[in-house]
Order: sequence, then C-alpha cells, then structure tokens
Amino acid sequence: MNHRGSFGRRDTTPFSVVMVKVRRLGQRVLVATGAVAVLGSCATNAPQDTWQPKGPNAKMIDDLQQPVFAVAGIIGIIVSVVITYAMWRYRDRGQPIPEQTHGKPALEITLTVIPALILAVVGVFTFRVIFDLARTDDTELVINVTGQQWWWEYDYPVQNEWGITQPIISSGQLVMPAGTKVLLRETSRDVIHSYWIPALNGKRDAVPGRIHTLRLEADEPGIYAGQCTEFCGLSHANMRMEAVALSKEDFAKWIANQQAAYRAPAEGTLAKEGESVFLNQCVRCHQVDGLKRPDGTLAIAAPDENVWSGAAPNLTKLMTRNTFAGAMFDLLRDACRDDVWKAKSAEFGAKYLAGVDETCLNVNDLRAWLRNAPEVKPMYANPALLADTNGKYRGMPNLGLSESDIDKLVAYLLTLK
Amino acid sequence: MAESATHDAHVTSTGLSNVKLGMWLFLGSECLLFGGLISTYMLYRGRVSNGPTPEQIYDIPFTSVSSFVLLMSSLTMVLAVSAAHNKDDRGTNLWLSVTALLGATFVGGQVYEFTAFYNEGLGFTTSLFGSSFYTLTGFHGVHVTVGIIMLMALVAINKRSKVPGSKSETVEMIGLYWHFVDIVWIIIFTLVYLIPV
Amino acid sequence: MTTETTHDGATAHGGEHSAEHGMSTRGYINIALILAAITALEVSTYYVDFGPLFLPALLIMMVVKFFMVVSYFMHLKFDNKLFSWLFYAGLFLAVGVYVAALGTFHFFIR
Amino acid sequence: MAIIERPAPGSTVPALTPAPPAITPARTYGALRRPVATTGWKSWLFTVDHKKLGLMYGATALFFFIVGGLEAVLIRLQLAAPGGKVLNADLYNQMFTMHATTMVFLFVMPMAAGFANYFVPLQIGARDVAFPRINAFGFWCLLAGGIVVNLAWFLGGAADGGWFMYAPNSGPVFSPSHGVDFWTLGLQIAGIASLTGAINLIVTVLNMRAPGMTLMKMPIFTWMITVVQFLLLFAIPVITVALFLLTFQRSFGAQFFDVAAGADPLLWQHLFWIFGHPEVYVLILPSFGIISEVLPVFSRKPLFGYPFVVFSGAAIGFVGWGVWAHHMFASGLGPVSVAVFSLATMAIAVPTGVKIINWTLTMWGGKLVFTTAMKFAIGLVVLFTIGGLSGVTHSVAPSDTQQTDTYYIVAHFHYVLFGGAIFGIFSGFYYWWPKMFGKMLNERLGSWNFWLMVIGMNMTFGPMHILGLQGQPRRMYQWTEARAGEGFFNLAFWNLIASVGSLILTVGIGLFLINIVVTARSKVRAPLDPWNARSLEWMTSNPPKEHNFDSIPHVHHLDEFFHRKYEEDPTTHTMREVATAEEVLAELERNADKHIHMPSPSYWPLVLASGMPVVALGIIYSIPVAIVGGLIMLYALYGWALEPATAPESDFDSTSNNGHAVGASHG
Repeated sequence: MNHRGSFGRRDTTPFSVVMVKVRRLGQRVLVATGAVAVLGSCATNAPQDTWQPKGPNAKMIDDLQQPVFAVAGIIGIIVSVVITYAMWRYRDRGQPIPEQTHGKPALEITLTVIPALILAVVGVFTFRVIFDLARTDDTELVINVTGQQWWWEYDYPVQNEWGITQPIISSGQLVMPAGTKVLLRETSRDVIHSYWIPALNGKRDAVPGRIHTLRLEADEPGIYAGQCTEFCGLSHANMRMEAVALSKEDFAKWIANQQAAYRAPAEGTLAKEGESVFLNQCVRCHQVDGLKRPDGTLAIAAPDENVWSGAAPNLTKLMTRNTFAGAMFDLLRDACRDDVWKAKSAEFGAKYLAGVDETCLNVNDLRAWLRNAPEVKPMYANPALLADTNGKYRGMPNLGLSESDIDKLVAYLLTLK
Repeated sequence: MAESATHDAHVTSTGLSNVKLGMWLFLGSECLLFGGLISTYMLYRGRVSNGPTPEQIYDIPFTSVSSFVLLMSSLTMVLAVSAAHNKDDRGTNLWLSVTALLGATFVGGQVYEFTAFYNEGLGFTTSLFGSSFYTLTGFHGVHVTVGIIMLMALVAINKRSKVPGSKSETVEMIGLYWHFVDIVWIIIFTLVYLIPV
Repeated sequence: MTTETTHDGATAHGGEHSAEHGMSTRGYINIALILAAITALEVSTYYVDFGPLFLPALLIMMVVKFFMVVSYFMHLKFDNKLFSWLFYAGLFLAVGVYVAALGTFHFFIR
Repeated sequence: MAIIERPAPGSTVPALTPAPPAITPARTYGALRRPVATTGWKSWLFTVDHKKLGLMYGATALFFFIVGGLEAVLIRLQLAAPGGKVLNADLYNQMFTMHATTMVFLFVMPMAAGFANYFVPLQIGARDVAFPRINAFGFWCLLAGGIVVNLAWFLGGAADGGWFMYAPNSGPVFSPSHGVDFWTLGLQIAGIASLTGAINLIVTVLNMRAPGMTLMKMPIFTWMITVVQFLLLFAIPVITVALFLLTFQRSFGAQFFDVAAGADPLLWQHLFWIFGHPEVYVLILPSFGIISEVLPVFSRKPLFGYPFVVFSGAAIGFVGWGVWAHHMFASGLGPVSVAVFSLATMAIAVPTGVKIINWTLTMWGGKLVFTTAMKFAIGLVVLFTIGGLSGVTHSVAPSDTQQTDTYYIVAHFHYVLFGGAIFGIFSGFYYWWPKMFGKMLNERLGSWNFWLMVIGMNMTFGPMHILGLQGQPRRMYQWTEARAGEGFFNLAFWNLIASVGSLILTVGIGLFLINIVVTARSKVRAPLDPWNARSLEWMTSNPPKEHNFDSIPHVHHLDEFFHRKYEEDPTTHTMREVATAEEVLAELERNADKHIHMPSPSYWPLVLASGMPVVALGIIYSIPVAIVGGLIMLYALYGWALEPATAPESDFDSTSNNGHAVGASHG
C-alpha cells in the first residue's frame, strides 16, 4: 500500500489536477452563490468548527472534503433549478395529455455514468487519505489516552528524547508540542467514548478492550477544543477536552514541571489544613504524586475500590491545567480564560504555563463541585442505587464537606502547580 | 405454521404453492439468524477467561454419534415425505414417528452433553465461549424440539384424517424445516466441534 | 429476478409433481450412505493428522454434505428454480456479510 | 390464491355497498368458536382483511408518530438555549432514544406496512394477501411490541442507550433501569411483525398477481415494497440475534458484551448495522414507491424509465448490504475495512441518483397538477436530494470522521427520513385517502399543511448542517456557551432557529390531524377517480369492497387503468379519453366473478400475539409469568393449527342468501 504523498499538494497526477480545478471551480461557485462556505471558513466561529483545520491531518481531510462539498453543492443547485423550471414550464395550462413515453435509455445511462465517474475520482482520493491518516510509522511522540465516564486521562509513557523520564499522568487537557507528529493510543475503561479535536483531526472511538490510534499535529501553539462524540451515558454532554499545543521549548518546561517533586504546603497555612482534608477524603480516589501521610508513608489512591471504571483524575499538578471535572468547568475565571484562549500563538505558551493562581481561579464552580459534585454534573453517584456496580460510583459522589473544609481544600488545591 | 393445503387447483402467478414459497423464504431468513449466532461463536470461541476450554470438554465421539443420528433423521424424514406423496398414510406416520424419535434422541444427547459440560465447569455465564456455545447450540436445540412437536402433532392429525395424503404438503413443509435444522447442524458440527480453536 | 411468470393454467401441483418424484427410496438411501461416509471421514480427521489439508478438507466435506441435503433431501435440485433463488439469496447473503464482518476483526490492525 | 372458491348464493353482487355476510359457526375449533361479527369492534379485532389491517397499521403508526413527535419537540425545547432545563440528563437520554426508536420502528415501518398491506393486493389485482391470518398476527405483534417498548416509561424509565444501543453502554451496569430490557424485548416482538409481513407480502406479490401482470408490469410502489420485504426478510434475523445476545446478557448474565471477560464491543456494532443499514432503505424505499406513483399521475405521464427505477431500487436493496460499516468509520475498523466500505458507500449513491433523475424527467414534458399529494412528492425529490448529497459528503470516510456523531449527521438523516420517508408518507395520505375512506382530504388545509411542514422542516433541520459543521455533537442533553462561538455561525442562534422550526413543524402536522377530523365530519363523498389515476387500485370502488374487485382484471399494460380510460391519438400522440372511470368499473361489474370467498376472521392471531408481552414481562420480572405467556401462545398455536384452512360448509349459515360467503384463510 502506498503511504507516500499527501493529497493535492505536491503531486501532479492528472487526478489531483482535476480535483484542484474542481475545487477552484467549486469555490468560485460558492462565492458567487452567496456562500455559506465563505462565511464558514473565515471569521470567529465555534471553537469546534470542522472547516478550520489547524494541523496537517485536519488539513488533509479538509482538502478532501471541500471539493466534495463543492460538487455536491453544484449538483444540488442544478437539480433544484431543473425541478423548479420543470414545475413552471410544464404546469397544467390546459395542454392535452402528453404522449405516454416511457423513457430514453441512452439519456438514463449517460446520467448514471456521470455521477459514477465523479464518485470514482472522489473514491481514489478518499482511498489515499484514509491510508495517509492511518500512518503510524512517522510518530514523534506517543500519548496514551483513556476514556472513562466522564473524563479523559492522558498518560505520557517514558520517552527520554522528550525528557519524559517517568510516566506523567494528567487529565482534562492534552498538552502536546506544536509541529510534532503526536500519536494518541486510545482505549477506554468502561463504555465507548470518542476522541475528537476537530481542528486537528477527525474523531476516533476509544473502545474498551481495544487500542486505537489517532494522529494529532498542531501547526501553531494554541488551545483547541474538543468533545467526546460517542454517546457514553448520563453525562456524555459534559465530557469535553482540550488539546493544548506548546512550542517545543514550552513543552519541555511543561514536562519538567510535571515531573517536579511534590511541594507540601507550609505548616500552619490553610493549605496545610487542606492537605489533611485531602488525605482524609480525596485520596481515596485521587492521586497526588509525592503526597505523604502524617506518618510519612506515601498516599496511594485506590480508585479501583470506589469507582467502577477504576480510575479518577490524577490531581498532581492540577493548577497547571485550566479545566476540571472532565473539562466541564474552567479553572479560570472568564476574563483569565479569554486571555489564554485568545492569546496570539507567540504569547500563548507563557500564558498557559502560568497556570491558575488565586486571582484567576474560578472559585464558584470549584466550590460548587466540591460541595456536591453530582448536583452540578449528572453522575451515578447515589449510594442507594449502586447495587449493579457492587457499590462503586460512576463519577464523583457528594462528599458532604463542610464549608470550612472546602475553604481549606481550595487553598490546598491552589498549591498543586 | 403447520397449515394444511387443501387448496387444490388454485392458480398462482408462478404456479408454485404459497406455503412452500413462504417456507423457503423463511429458511432463507433463518440463514441469517444462524449465521449471526455462528459468527458470534466463531469470534468468541477462543475467549476463555474462566472455566474450561473447548478442547477440554468436547466429547467428539459422543457428538459424532448424535450428529449421525440427526443426519439419519433426514433420511427418515425424506422417506415420510415420499410416502405422503404416494398417499401412503401408514408409511407416512411410521417414518414421521421414527424421525421424531431420532430427533428426540439427538435432543436427549444434547441435554446430556449440556449437563456434562455444566458439571465440568462450563456454565452459561462462565466465559464468552460458554455463553456463545450454549446460545448457538441452544437455539439449534430449540429448533429441533419445535420440529419434534410439529412431527408428533402431524402424526396425531394424520391419524384423524380420512383422506389419504391430504396432509402431504404439510409433511413436505415440515420436511423442509427438518432438513434445514439438519444442515445447520452439519455446519455447527464442523465449525464448532471439529475445528480446534 | 429471473422469475418467469406463468399465467392461467399452471397450478400448484401440475408443475411440481413430476419434480418431486425425482428420486426413489433407493436413491435417498444412497445419498444417506454417502452422507454417513463423509461424516465418518470428518470424524476421522479428529484422530488422524491430515496436516495442512485438515482445514480445507473439513470445510469442503461440510459444504458437500450441506449441498447434498439441500439438493436431494430438500429437492432443490429438482424443484422450481425460484425456490433455489430465494434460499440461496439468504444463504449467500449470510455468508457474505458475516465473513466480511468477521474479516473486519481480522483486518483490525492497530 | 388464498381465496377459497365456494358457490355463493345470489348471482349479482351489489355494486358499491357490500352486503354483510352472515355466518354462524357450526362447531368449535380448538377451544374458541370462530368469530362471526362482521361489523363493530369485533370485526376489527378478529379481522384478517388486508385493508382493515392496513388501516389498523396506519392508525397505530399515526399514534406513535404523535408520540415520537412530542418527544422530538421536548428535545428541541431542551436545546433551544444553552444549559437547557426542560429535561434532566437521564430523561433527555431516554427521550432521544425513544424518539428514534418510535419513529423508526413504530411509525415509519408500520406506516409503510400499512400502505403495503392496503395497496399491494389492490395494485396487483388480488383479493387478499397469501396468508391472511399471519397478516393479522403481524399487526398484533407490532402493537404488542410498541406497547412493551413504551411501557418502560411507566415502569422505571425508558431505554437510554440511543436507538443504536451500543454495547457496553447498554449493559446491565451502565443502564441499570429496565428500560433497555423493555426495548430489546419490545423490538423483538415488533420484529416478528416485520418478518411475517415480509414473507407474506413476497409470496403475495410473487403468486397472486392478476393475469397478465408480469413482474415488469407491476406498479412501482409494489416493486419498492417487494424490495423492502426482501430487505426485512434478511435483516430482521440479524437484529434478532443482536437483541437476543443483549437480552441474554442483561437478564441471564451471559457475557457477550462484557469487556472484562474479553468481549469485543464491535460485535454489537456489526450486528446492529448489518441490520441497520438495510433498515435505512426499508424506511425510505416505500416512500420512493409512493411518489413514483404520485408523480406520474399528476404529470399525466408514465414514470420515466420504469425499468431503471425498478432496477435501481433493487440495486439499492442489494448494495445496501455491503455498506453497513460506514456507520463505523470512527469505530476503529482499520484502514483496509474503512477504505472498502467507503468505496461501497459511494457506489450506492449512483442508483439513488438514478431515481432522482427519473422523477425529474417524469415531470419534464408533462401536464403538472399541483395537488397536495404532488406537492409532497416534489418536496420529497428536492429535500431528499439535499439529504442524499450530504450523504455523499460523508461517504468520504476521512471527512465522515469530522461529521459523524455531530448534528451534521442529524441534519442529513432528517432530510432523508423526514424530507424523504415522511414526505412520501404524507404524499400517500393525500393521494390514497379517498381510496381508503371514500372522502377527499381538504386540499386547502393540505396546502397549509404542506407549506408549514416544508418551512418547519427546513428551519429545524437546515441549521443542523451548520451546527454539525461547527462541531456540535449529537446526543448532548445540554450545550454550553463556552463552545458556542461567535459570529454568524454561532451555535446559539442556529439552535434557537432549529427549535422555533420544530414548533412550526408541529403546527404543520397538527393541521394534518385537523384535516383528518374535518374530512371525517364532511358529508362530501369522493368521486370514483379523483386524480385521474393510472394503476389497478383505483379500478374499484372507494373504499374498495371486501373482495376488492368484482372481477379480477386482465392486465395488458403498466398503468392498466389509465390505458383503459385513454387511447393515443395516432397523429398528435397525445391521449384522449375513451372511457370514464365509472364505465371501466361498470365493465368489470358486468363480468363479476360468481364465486368469491374471502378468508374468515379468526381469534388466534390476537391470542397468539397477546401471549408475547406476557412472556416479555416475565423475562424482565419473573420467569413463572413468562411461562404463563408461553402457555397462552401454545394454546393459541393449538387453536390456530386446528382451525381448518378451509372452513367446511357446515360452518356457514346455509339459509343465508344475501351475500358472498366467507371462506377460510391459509395463514
């Protein structure tokens, strides 16, 4: 199978010339007709716009789909015009009942062959793009992605060339270097989910028991929105994710920080009290690497004893991310969030690496979450209804924390950077 | 449906009997039913997370004998059909009864086999292999059982019938069904029992 | 659809009777003997090592048995072709889609 | 034919008012006496008449259409604004699952079955279907299945896994309510209706055509229905397997989709879509058939390229089996499988395009009369074209990975199914209403109905193209402003437009219901041939007599009825009328068949079908109940088997001489 060459750019086969011409023609037609496509391909649209590729994989898809849309649009217009004309031209004006002709086979065959030929051309290019998008031999960085109800876990296996000397486990936001061929290895711990960052590539299901790969590459540093797209139960709508592309230098900084040792809060601070609340409540499921119990032993979370999927987000460097609860909520207030999201790509890295501080923390949503998580995100977290899962939750339960505990926890979480 | 066919001399567009056309359509449809069950088994037969594997529990000599019994029931069935067409009600009833008996022997063998497997640790919920094995062979067993009931009901009806050969089309229809169940077993016997995982 | 339709006159029985008597009792018994012999051969593969021929041989024997029952016991060989069309449509469709579906599991590479 | 010839007393058959046959049962069959009522509710409950069953299918389907429509309106209200609060997540998930299930299995399929039941025998010049009792049984199975699926609403919540019910999300752990159990068992029961109906109609079409009606002279609607029945015949068993596996897992602990035991969730996807893709054509082809009848009638021209339309229909049916995995392009099949199925999917666009071309050319050069039926038919051609073209865009697998599971797909299949299937069904309502009820639906209301539906439909589903391409996924109970974006293509604006559109659509469909009431109350009878129609179903009274035709017509042409009314002028090649519809009918009456016997009613189909929900409830709640249901079914089968195919003479009142007697069924 020929894996070489990308569509429509470098090669000069007759087919691609035809397709480029068709694409140009299509674009002209669309411009002329007022142009859903033109408006759609520019301006500030939804962050998950599928027509604004920001990386070579998505670009490959877009180059393939644009001419198809154009041809489809042209055919649609032709059919509509012909039908409208026929309706006007042959309306009943008292003419006699026409001759009972049964058809013209030559015309039929012609009109059958033409669409078949168009589709054959489309088919050839489709074929090539499918195999180009399935390549894994040019991978520069591997990230394991695991879906569960209702959040994504990212696991960076040891890759010394990237400075990853111990596995990094994160969630919510996929951080990756820009201009790099990243390969996601997807799976799931419970039901089927689907990983989709429209600006970077199409979607690929994360199926329990299987490992699927997805190529991801961003041209520029920036933040790219995505959403789980395989229906995965109650809070499917709240299972979002973001891909964060950093320059290679910034990515190295991020890696270094993720692997940096745990810094316990100073004695006597509110955060220190928060640490003990965390040890009492949260550590049952949530791991913070390096966190020690008062007796000096490492605190190891046991989500497998409490959560059906057997995992809960690792919170080690929580405040370096700017979302929580499966990216349902932002950790940043709106103004600070806009500052990051709308940053120019040259300034983006610094802004993102700054993480979340007290002034920017979206304290309302975070407190609401800590107060009663199932109330703000639908989950199977009612202890009375867990017979089918042997008492295990799907999602975070209501911990019944007091307001002062929440104060302490928030102060503690702010130290996790 | 066991329907008698006394609609002699009714014109149909194809010249073929409605019931027979319907039966063949039904059998064509059944191909996709058993195909699905067999495919499920083929996908899952090697997936034994728990309990015995196929090699450990299959008793090929025993299953060979019961397969042979079922195969021979097809012969007796075709003899019943033949007798029915010759308006030989006694012969029909005889061969139908023998067919039912052979079928019952097969089902009895299957019950024995299931019991033995269960005792060796293969339950319906033990492993994917167990679930798909029992589902496939169970569906087949139910088909055979339904066939036996139809055969016996037919013998009962035939005995009350005053016109010789009046049920010949019904005999033929049940025959088609019976042979179909047999050919499904021909496939199951090879794919499930004889080909190792 | 290759069904030639016949009208007026063809009756449910007129066309069929000759076909249905396509075989004698002796013939049926012969078929059964052949089937029994093939079955014996099939079972023997369990005991005798046929090497690389094992799988194809088993499958061929299965197919032969299948079509013998269908053709002779179920009369498809002698009956109106329409019955064959209807049944084989289902059969080959089943084989096609399920082999293709199982194939996608096989072609599942990464 | 299933019609039993028996001498009927009285040589003349009243022309337009069939006299009620008088029957008295002389003996019992099985355990119940044969039902005798020919009027009143019993005549419906125990009927085996294909026309009554067709109407019962239709009424049931219409009821579920309203149910499914209200579910859709709730969905749109929830999504009108970000963070909708009309439904909670759980209820929303049930709502979209049941909306799709209801619309697919309980509205479009039974409505098509209703039209097929009513009109296929009429179109081929038969007096009933091949197996009338099985036909009745099918209807009751459908009703029982529909009730079982919806019963879950009242017993702890409906199914919540989406109509595609992907494993393992449909397993006992992830969907702990009984909703999915009701769903699998209900669909299993409804599936029996489709399977028996398929066998019945195929045999009817193959075997019971009027003399002279070769396959290539069959009305196109009958052809498309035949293709659909073959699709059902082979597709239903596949979903049967899938549903059994799921039931066994949920109710009996089997491991088919238990990943921890090594199961592969893609097995369900394959089984579901091997069924599910032919199912798509099951939904759309009947409507293709309907408008292929309507367009020629109101263009006063035969269908352009009839053989091409027939073969493209058959080709769609055939190729439809090789494209199921295009629903799984994002599932991780591997590039080889994806490429093969992508190309196969493109191939299926060709025969579909053939149909659109032929419909357009049918109108070309015609004499177009824009009745409501015609408007809906033209609406289908245009809207289906849009849906078909958006379908081509995701036959391109890489581009599908951007579009699948977004609102773009929702837009696509609603253009295909609402703009296609439902517009065809509405076209059929307006076209065939006078045939079924002897009264014309009000054309003025019909026009309002059409235009509101067109506007509502385009407002509801048109913006979904934008929503999907802007990245809004499906099946989300809420969408968030954070992902709504800005500018012209922001999600908030278009979601609101779609929701407003759905209300307009509701009003449009409400007008149809009003139209039914208005028409029912009207005293005006429809003329015999209100549309100047072309095919055999119009060559009888409105509504048809119980025995359909006084004499079975000999067929010489495709469009036989038209050619009995018109002859070609040899010089101008235009057509001139040589006989009115009344004259054609009078001619048939003069040669009325002397011996007409219709199958008689039976209890057993209803009793047999009524055992099934009992079994279903038993599987869910308590096995002994299932055994009771099984006994009911055994009892019914016993009665059915002993009910003679030919009712003996003694079963009829020999002194009666005021009507055609009633014989027995074969099914």
